[in-house]
Amino acid sequence: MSDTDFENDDESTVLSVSDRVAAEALIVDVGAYEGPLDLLLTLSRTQKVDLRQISILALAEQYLAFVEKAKELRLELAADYLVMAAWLAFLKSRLLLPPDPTEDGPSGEELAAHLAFQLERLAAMRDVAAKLMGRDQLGRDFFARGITEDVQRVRKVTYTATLLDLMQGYARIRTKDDFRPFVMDREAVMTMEQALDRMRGLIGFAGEWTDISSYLPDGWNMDGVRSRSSTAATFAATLELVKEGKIDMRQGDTYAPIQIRKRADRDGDT
Amino acid sequence: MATPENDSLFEAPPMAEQERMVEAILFATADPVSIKELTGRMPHGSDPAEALVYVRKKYEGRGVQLVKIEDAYAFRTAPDLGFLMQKETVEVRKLSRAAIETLAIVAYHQPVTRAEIEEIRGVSVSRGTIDQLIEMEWIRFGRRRMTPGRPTTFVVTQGFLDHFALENARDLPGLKELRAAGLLDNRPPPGTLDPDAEDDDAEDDDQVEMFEDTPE
Amino acid sequence: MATPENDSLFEAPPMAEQERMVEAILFATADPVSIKELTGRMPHGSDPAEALVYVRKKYEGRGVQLVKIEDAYAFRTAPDLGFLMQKETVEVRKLSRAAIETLAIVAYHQPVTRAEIEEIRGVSVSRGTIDQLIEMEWIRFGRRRMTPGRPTTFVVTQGFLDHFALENARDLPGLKELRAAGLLDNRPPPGTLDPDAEDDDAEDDDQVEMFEDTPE
Repeated sequence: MSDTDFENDDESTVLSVSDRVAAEALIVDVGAYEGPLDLLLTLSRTQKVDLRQISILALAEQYLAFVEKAKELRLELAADYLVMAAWLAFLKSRLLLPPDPTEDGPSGEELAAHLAFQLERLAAMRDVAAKLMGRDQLGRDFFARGITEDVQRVRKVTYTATLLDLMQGYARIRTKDDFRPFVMDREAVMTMEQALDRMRGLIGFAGEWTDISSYLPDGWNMDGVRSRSSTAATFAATLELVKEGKIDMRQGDTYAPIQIRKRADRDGDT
Repeated sequence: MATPENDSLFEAPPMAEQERMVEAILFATADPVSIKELTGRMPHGSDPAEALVYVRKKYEGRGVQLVKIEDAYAFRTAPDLGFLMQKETVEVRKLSRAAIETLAIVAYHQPVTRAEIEEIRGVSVSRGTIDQLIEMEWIRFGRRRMTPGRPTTFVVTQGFLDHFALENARDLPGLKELRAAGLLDNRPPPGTLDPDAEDDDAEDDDQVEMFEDTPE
Repeated sequence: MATPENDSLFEAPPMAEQERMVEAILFATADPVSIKELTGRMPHGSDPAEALVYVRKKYEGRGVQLVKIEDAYAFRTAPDLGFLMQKETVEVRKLSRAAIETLAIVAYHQPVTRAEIEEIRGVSVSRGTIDQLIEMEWIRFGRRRMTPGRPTTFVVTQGFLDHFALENARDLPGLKELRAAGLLDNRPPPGTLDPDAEDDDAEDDDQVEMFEDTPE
């Protein structure tokens, strides 16, 4: 029905015929269009008028003719194109029918005005894009310095510390001192080597039989762990010295004190 | 001559000397140098902004000119002598039509979201196009829009302005005319802004806010 | 504007124009340019050698100079402005642990010899650490000790006291205060240890405590 109305419009009929021809010419390279808006803009050029005066109705007709033709030729059209076709068909009916007061939503004129705005805006963007690319360009029309000097980055490092850092640092050192026995391992253990060293120094003065316990170093004979360790080490050291022939040792009875004395080598009694 | 360490002990160098310094610093680099950086590199108390006025005057009409890009300065050869420089011409990667249009839309509508670019072009913007422009350092991410989804926006860079010999984005060709014609307005499709037509008030508010965000 | 193709049909450009051309070419070219090359690039009939004389004169005493390198020419920044080609960035770093400990020992034990510092720290003190602290002007040489070898001592400086907002080094908190502040281990000194606690478990606990205590 709307179609009949449309055909009756003189101006539109004329456009319609020429548009069909144009559409056929355009149809060859659908792929060249960047979507329906691009195609609509191209179609609008055939109206040869300022985009502000463009007949959206005629444009819709052209577009629908284009889609019709594409279908006839069995060309694959992207979904976008079909969506636009449906929307333009709707717009066309709105433009042709008298406004229905019961229907809400924008009027056909408003929708048409917006489409005209979109087309004009896209055309304007293309226009300024071309202007932009036509400007003098760096590296093509004007040039930057060819010999550049690197700016040397001189990094100046300043060091800082807070009072807390300082105190913690000091605390760390003091803590380490307190802790040293643990780090050094066993403060309560005397090795045989330590005992031997000690005995060798002392043995020269031991002419008489002396209790072995008197050879324990100061401070090592009270504490249980220390006295056990030093007794064992000293005993082992005396055995070593006996083996070397440096001392004699004796024990009067089981569990009796062990006594040692310097061996009177050669000149003494056997 | 004053060395950097003890500058602060002395007066700022005479203006003629400051001119020499500005000249040297700008000659040494290909990229624009900001006033701030000039100040940082010149002796204490220098006034590079003033020195630049004299330098610019000195180079007027010469083969090399002082150009301003936003708040930065650089020397560039005079555009009318480009023909001498065929040897230096760098082959700029040929941009697709989509890339050129996208670039123009970002420049004229910035800050602009991807959705707005798509709305203007009527087609979706491929990732590659945006990536290419970012890689060329002609566009970059701007602030996020304070609208649902907080979409990122795109803006053009100083490199873009430098490339197209623009002092700032306000100097874009035809910008005033476009604005006067209302073509830079973010005009929503009819119906979407009518509060009575929308049942979701909250969504509506955001919509309004977004369009108030129209770029300068 | 003259295009290269039809130059030969015209007179050579005026000398002022040739100067501009030389200026632009030397500015934009990445390498020094020989007279031969200039002749090849400039319009027919040009005399770059003469233009170079004027250009050189124009830049005399400026921030940028025309220099001749073998048989080629280039612009170079004036040698006396080389210091501008440095960009100083100041980086603030934390003092190393060795330096802090050494500094702390000097502060708490001053005047103190290097041997004493080493004894307290339990490790040798590198020359660099002492030098660094002297350079920062936080420690300085004190009097020599009247002991064999007359070793130098170190003391802290006024600068040190200023930095740490101390009136004098005696204001530094003592060990007791450090301990009260939780900065020192609360472990009693060796020898006062409870013998029963000295089994493996206790040792393990201490070990753990020590590592947890590691300040940083």
